[in-house]
Amino acid sequence: MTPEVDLGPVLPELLLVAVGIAGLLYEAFARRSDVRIHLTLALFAVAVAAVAAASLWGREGPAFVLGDTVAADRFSVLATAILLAAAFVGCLYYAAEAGRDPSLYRGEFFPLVLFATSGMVLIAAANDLILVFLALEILSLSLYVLTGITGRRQASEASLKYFLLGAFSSAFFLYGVAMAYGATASTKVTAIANALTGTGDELALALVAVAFLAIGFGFKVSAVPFHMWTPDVYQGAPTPVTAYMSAATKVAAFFALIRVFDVAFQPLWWDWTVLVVALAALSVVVGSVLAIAQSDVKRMLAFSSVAHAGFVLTGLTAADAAGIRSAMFYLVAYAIMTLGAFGVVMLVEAGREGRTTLRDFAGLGTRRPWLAALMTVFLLSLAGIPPTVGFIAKVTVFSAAIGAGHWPLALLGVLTSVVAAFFYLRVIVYMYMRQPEGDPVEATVPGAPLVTAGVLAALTLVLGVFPSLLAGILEEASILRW
Amino acid sequence: MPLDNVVFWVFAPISIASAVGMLVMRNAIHAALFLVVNLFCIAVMFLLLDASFLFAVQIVVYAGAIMVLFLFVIMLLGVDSGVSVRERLLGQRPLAIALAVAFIAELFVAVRAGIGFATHAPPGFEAVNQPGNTQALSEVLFREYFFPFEVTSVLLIVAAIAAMVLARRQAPAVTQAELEAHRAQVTDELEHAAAEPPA
Amino acid sequence: MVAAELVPQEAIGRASLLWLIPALPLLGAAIDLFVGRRLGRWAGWLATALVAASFLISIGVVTQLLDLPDEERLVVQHLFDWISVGDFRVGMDLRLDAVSATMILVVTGVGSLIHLYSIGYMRDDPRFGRYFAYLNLFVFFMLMLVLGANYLVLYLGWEGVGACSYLLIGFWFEEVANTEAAKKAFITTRIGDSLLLIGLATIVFKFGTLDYGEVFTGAPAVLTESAATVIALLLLAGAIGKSAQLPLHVWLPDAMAGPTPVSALIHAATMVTAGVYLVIRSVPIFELSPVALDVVAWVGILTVLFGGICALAQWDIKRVLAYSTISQLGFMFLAVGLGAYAPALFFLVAHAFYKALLFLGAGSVIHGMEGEQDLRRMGGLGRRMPWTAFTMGIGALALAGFPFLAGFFAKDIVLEIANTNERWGFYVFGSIGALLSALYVSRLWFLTFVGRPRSEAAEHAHESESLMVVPLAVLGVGAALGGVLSLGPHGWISRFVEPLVGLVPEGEEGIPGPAFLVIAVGITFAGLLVAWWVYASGRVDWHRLRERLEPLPRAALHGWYVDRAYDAVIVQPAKALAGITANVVDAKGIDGLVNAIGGGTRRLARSGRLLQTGFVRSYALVVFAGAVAVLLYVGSRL
Amino acid sequence: MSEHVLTVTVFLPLVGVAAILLGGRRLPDPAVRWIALAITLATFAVSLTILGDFDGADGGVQLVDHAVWSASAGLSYLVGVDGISLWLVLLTTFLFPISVLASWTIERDAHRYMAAMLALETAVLGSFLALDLLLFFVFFEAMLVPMYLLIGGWGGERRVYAAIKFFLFTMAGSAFLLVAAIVLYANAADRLGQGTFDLRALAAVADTLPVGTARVLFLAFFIAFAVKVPVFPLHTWLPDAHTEAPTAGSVILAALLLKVGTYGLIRFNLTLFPEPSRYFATFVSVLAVIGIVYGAVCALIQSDVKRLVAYSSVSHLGFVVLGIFAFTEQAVTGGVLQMVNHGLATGALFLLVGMVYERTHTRQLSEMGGLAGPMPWLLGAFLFAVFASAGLPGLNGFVGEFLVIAGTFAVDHVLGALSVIAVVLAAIYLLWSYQRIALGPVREDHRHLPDVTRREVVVLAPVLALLLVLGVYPSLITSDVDPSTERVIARVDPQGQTTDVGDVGVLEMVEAP
Amino acid sequence: MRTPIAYFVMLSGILFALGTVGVLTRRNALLIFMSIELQLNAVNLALVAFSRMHNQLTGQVLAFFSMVVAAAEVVVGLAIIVAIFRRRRTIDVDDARELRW
Repeated sequence: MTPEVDLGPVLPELLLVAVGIAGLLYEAFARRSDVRIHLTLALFAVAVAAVAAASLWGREGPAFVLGDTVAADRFSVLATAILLAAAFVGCLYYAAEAGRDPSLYRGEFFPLVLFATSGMVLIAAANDLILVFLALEILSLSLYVLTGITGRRQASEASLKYFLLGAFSSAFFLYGVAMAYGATASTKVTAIANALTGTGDELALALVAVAFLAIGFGFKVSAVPFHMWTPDVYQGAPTPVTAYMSAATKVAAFFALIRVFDVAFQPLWWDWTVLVVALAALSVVVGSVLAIAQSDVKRMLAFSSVAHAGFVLTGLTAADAAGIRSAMFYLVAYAIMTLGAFGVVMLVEAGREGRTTLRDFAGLGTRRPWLAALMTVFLLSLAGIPPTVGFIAKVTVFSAAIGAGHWPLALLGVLTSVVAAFFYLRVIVYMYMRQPEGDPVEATVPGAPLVTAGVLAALTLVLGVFPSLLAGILEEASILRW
Repeated sequence: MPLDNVVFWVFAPISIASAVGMLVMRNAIHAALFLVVNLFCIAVMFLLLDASFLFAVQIVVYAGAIMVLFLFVIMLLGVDSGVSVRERLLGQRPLAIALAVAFIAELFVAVRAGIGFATHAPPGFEAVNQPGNTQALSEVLFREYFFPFEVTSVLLIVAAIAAMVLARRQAPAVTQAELEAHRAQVTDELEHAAAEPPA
Repeated sequence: MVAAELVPQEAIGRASLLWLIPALPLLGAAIDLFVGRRLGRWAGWLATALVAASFLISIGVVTQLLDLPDEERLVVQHLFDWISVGDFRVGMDLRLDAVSATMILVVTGVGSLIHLYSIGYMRDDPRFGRYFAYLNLFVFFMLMLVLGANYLVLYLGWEGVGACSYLLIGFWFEEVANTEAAKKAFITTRIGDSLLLIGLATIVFKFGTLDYGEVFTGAPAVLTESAATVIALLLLAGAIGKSAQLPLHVWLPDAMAGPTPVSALIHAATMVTAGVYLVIRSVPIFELSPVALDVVAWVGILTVLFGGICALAQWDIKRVLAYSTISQLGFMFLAVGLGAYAPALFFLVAHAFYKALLFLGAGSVIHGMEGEQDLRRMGGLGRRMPWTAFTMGIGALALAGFPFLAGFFAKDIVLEIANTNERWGFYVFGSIGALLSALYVSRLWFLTFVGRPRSEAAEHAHESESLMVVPLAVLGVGAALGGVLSLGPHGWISRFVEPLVGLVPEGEEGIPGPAFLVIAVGITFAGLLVAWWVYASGRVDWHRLRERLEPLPRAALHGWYVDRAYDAVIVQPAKALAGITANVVDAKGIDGLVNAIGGGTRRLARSGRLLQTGFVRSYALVVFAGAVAVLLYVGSRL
Repeated sequence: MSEHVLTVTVFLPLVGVAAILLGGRRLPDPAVRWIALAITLATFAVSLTILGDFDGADGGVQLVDHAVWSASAGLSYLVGVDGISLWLVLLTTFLFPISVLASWTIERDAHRYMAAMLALETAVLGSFLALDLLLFFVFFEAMLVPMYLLIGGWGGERRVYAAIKFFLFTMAGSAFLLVAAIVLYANAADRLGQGTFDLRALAAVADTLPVGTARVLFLAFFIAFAVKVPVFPLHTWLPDAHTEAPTAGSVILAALLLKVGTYGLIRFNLTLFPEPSRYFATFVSVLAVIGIVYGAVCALIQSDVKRLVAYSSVSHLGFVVLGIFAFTEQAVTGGVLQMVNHGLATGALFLLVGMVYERTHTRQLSEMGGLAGPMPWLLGAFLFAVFASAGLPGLNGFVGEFLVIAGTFAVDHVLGALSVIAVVLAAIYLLWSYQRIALGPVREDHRHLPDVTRREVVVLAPVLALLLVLGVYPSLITSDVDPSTERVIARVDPQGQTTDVGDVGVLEMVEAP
Repeated sequence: MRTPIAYFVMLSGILFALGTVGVLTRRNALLIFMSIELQLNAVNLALVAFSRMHNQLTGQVLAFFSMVVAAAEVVVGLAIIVAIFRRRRTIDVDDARELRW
């Protein structure tokens, strides 16, 4: 029997990889690689992949393809869309940054981002734990390299730390895959679910599998206590990479986590929700509190991303469609605001010799009113203040959690967002209520990232006011078949 | 005592001992060699478990290629003397060992509950391995797991790019001292910053 | 014995102009406030004219009232609903009856005279217009107080006059002492007012209304004796504050810091009598509580004695009069407490005349002495200021109870009512009070007008302008002849008022009538003679005499140190308490807790960030520890 | 127009925000000011048409504007007005032009300042009009940001501390509100099959909750609003925020933002949770009375005049809360009236303090004195506002205060009587502070300070006039408020013994025995 | 085969734990990396054991993939370590702590 090969559902991944290889060849053989060509290629790849993904939305056909290793559902299409958007923004940012400071330029950035994105897209669609693992490795390895791509001192340190800890945690993840296999004789998500629904014979191994997988995912989404790498890596990596990484990794890992936990281990939800509650509680508290003490904005945003992981987990404590929807909405929101915030940080950094401390934001309100305004929107959204998308996102995850009876967790989340508001507000304080110091090298702000950030800010507000724009899509995407 | 039992009880201690050896060796080369021993023991275990193909791959790829690469890098960097083995982190070692013991204990509990220490492998694996481990394996690999197999190629490309990117030489930018000074200043400022209660 | 509440009549005919009586002074106040400076001297004339117009309208309205039969002498004019929430309604209603009629005549009558006097007195003041604005505003509020047909309109006027009193006492606000006095007056009376406010709340609770008509009609049925006592005492508290009775009298002597016409109008003739008015007004409630009436009487008599003794020791001419006012108001309270409402009202009217006269006279003296107020630096002014001396003499005699002057009748009736077997204590103390009145007022007159000038200023004093003297003369006539309104317990004013407030209670006579009269007159003459002997005969060195009596005179001079006691027992501890509350409890305690939460979080963050050591192996350890913890949880689920 | 009049009112200021922000630096500062003034005046004009369309006799919600916001999440855009919110809305639209005009002298970043003001107006109006719990919360939280920017950007020396404290304090309070709201939503989903935040539907849902749950939810709502009001002991953000905010900020903060708290207590706590409201009434009332006295006591010894007014707000708002939780028509209506009154009186005080500050550049009472000499009109107006604030009858502060006292006294004599202490204390701290500002000898360098300018007259006159008008004719407001409070009380206390203190029936009692 | 499967699984667990200890206690980046390799191998052992237990070859396929991953990781890892060494002249991970707090 020859398996039916339907490559349609993985067309976006294939396109990304293909163009990635093309870019690689260009980099290898061109005498002087040109950022514009790389950028064009990459954006083209993203655009084409997006079209391919869009066409999959209305796809009719079997739910699982390619030997049941890939799920062809709207859930993965949505993930693809978000991830492509993140890649798009990341490439734009990097191109602008490289245009400003040629010493930062590495042509391989673009193929790597495409490969990473293909891994992320795949991880969200993977219906087999081993494929999840492989995709995870693709994106991880790409990101390790991207983190250190400039070769600067801090970047290489970040890269080393990220790599060592990443490899360490993927060992746990792999162990989890092994345990799942041991428990159910399969690594197919759907098969595991079916196996676990039947009897409780090998429950112990399944639980261990859940634990190990939670560790692996926890690391990727930077949930406490597996978050330790996050601040160092976010701070050390070049800002465009941080922007891309913070948004895309989290989205990809969470989508995979949702599929694994809410489908494969759905029968064990009673057990894993407790774990998720604990991780969520720890993440929101530790992320929010530790961010207070940070003086570097990138580092602060890193801790905030830890807290946001906690909020997504809060939504996932509801092991039902509502929980999935809320988490997806939160991820969309988070991607928008974190991409925007890091974009602004990058633009500020450009005028401050690469520094990103709070002081470098002093007086931004008068120096660059638009930049400050954009940053304010993102910060308020991150803090969950209406009428931004961050607020609606928080409400939806808390609704899901409360609907599942986890109101103490919701309360904790809301209270810690007060703590979080403190450090977001502090940036605003610096921007609007402090005088700028020193004479900054006022680099001209490149247009593309500014426009991008502007669009993101507009999205932040529009989705904050009209969250229903996403409702239908999320409704469709939250249906996970098995 | 059946042969496989004997083999197990001979190689299992060796593998553990070699792993421990790797942990305690001062010299990186010695440690690497212990790891080779360990990998070999695991290969033997594969054989015990009727995975002859993996046994071969383990020895060729792991003990052979990968470890050689390791040794090559160790020698290339010539760094062995540069790294101290003194523990500078307070409580790191005891904590690591304690946690590892706890980890093993937990696993023990789980395995006992999940599999049980009296459960033997079911008979009839020969049937599965027809017409031979390698062929049977390739059946599964290329029928059921052909897509992941293709995906691994992407993984390897990424690895190649990584080597390409990281092998280049880089130029320094802002010095660390500058950044440190700047950060110290800001940190200091934050101590007396915004939300300080009124004097 | 209280008469039943009358049936209110509609305000028709002249009575329909009732609203104009308060409205005209209000108009004057508004005009003078906004354009007073541009009007110059006309501001004063305008104000005076408007109050005078009010007086004329009052006469017109009151005469109409008099034309009605006794049981119909109650006119209520509804202007608009002030408050209307649910079934609770308070109308902006004016009520003209015998009591308020008497009051508006006094207020507008005496008021217009004092306005006239002020034109001269305030001639050179840079804030001339504003002065008259305030004065007119005061008249407005005072009229609202007495005309109000419910307790809330009364309260409106009540607080309004307080505010005006504040403005006028502190009129010369550049002096800190004046502003202190103003503030003290307002706050001290507000203490009484707050209790009055509780009283009003209690009335609302019991009656669901504040309307006099409904309350008075319902009182016997609704109120038990204890409830009536509670309400009455709360109302009394307000009255005590406003009328400067013990123990809230402390503000009145200080209130003399204001311009003298203000003292005459507000702190002698009208505002301070509002307390008496309130009690008389609330007779149907007080009648239900003998206890409350006793308290009123006791407060009155104690204040009579206290004020009299203090007045005797003062050096400041206005402070003598202030303590005198306190004492005289005590007489009115005594009268009310004894159930003699109509006589109390008469006392009020008579007192308005002679005390206003005395104050205006004192103002004339001060004016003539270029601002000097110390009796020790006066003397012999009688020759230089004959009109003032003469008119003040009439006022003094009236106050002393000289036969057939207004004060004689007033005091006489009160003592006569006290002159029963059960109440002989009041009679005795009241008589002592009368003696004190005679003593201090004649002391004042002698020290001012008789003897040799005791200072440079006294030698060069001059008579005031006619604008100021005319009102003195008119008031002098009033003080002299006011008695005709109340010849004996059943005089004209009693007959007018009694349908409303009831008859004077009859008791068994203590000292027989003729003897009583002799004693009363004897007391007055004794007082006059003693004062003459000490201060005017030249045979006694009154300085030495005073020294020999120390420390009593000094204590009396300082009002028996009540102020200092209040300061030590209430004000300072309260300040300290406020300081502790604000600076310790609030700043350190509650806000300290808030800041501690914030600071604690920050400290936690500051130490927590140290976990992020930068050592990748530490990070790995944390990850591993997390893994073990997760497995531990899993183990617990097996 | 008229069916969407509320929506237009709420969002009209946002048009101004857009205009100012898009105009950016091309707009000169004066243009920005005039735009802001024009927009706020237009909003005021539009809001007056609400008054025209409003049926005062109907106590229910009127002029409802409804649109589905997010059907799946059960969110709706739902605004409506009743007697309670009507006058708060008008107060808002009335005070904003005045605040804009009072900010005419803002030089630095006028764009941002005015944009923040206008955004704030939308948020405040939205809070008063929203009938959807989540929509309310959106506006409630959205208020924080512009206010934060106003305090932090244009405030006094410790503005950053004050701004952050204000923000975090309120946000911490509203955290409970959000969770409680979502719990209600979840219960609605259980009981109605579809989650909703519609207040009208939620009331029915809340009635079916177990008593314990309802009480906990009540407390959660209460904490949120208690911070905003602020109820003792959650008040400590207020003195700092009031003191450091720029003049218009203080005005809006005191006059409007605090009212959102008391409004929320009526609209949400009482309406959603009748039984818990009764259960906690004594507790809340005791807190209110403590606040009344405590605020007044603290105000006594303040040396900073804005701080003093701030503490006086704690005291005055205590009256409002006390009234609300007395559940008598007079007390609740008096409470609502007092909200408007306090808004006007304290607003006036802050405006005046601001004007004095612009001249003397100090807020320390010890550095002023005798200012009534050089500036008779300004300080005259000040005294007027002081009297209004002290509850002098004839001015607006009195009627509300009296209704609250009388209405409370009828159900609880002790609390009603204790609250009166504040009447005395208010006189003390207000007059004492006035004395130290205006009276006594004037400092040499203050001798030639100018009196009110024409612009300041325009700012002050309407407010001061209203202080008088509402003191003499409060029915202007109470006639609209009363039917609505009657409904609220009927819901909270259907079998109440005393819900209308005017309903004693003295005359029947006279005839009966 | 007479040896119970659980023995193999436990052996894998012990080796995994030892690998972890190596990651936690060695300062040499290369040795840490080697410890991670040990962990991956331990997992492979478990996979193959389970494969035998289930009478399936899937587990062996998984182990095969895991080896590929390990190989790719080695390439990237060693490249990173070499790059670090070039910049800092040391591969003591404890020296790489500029990013902290």
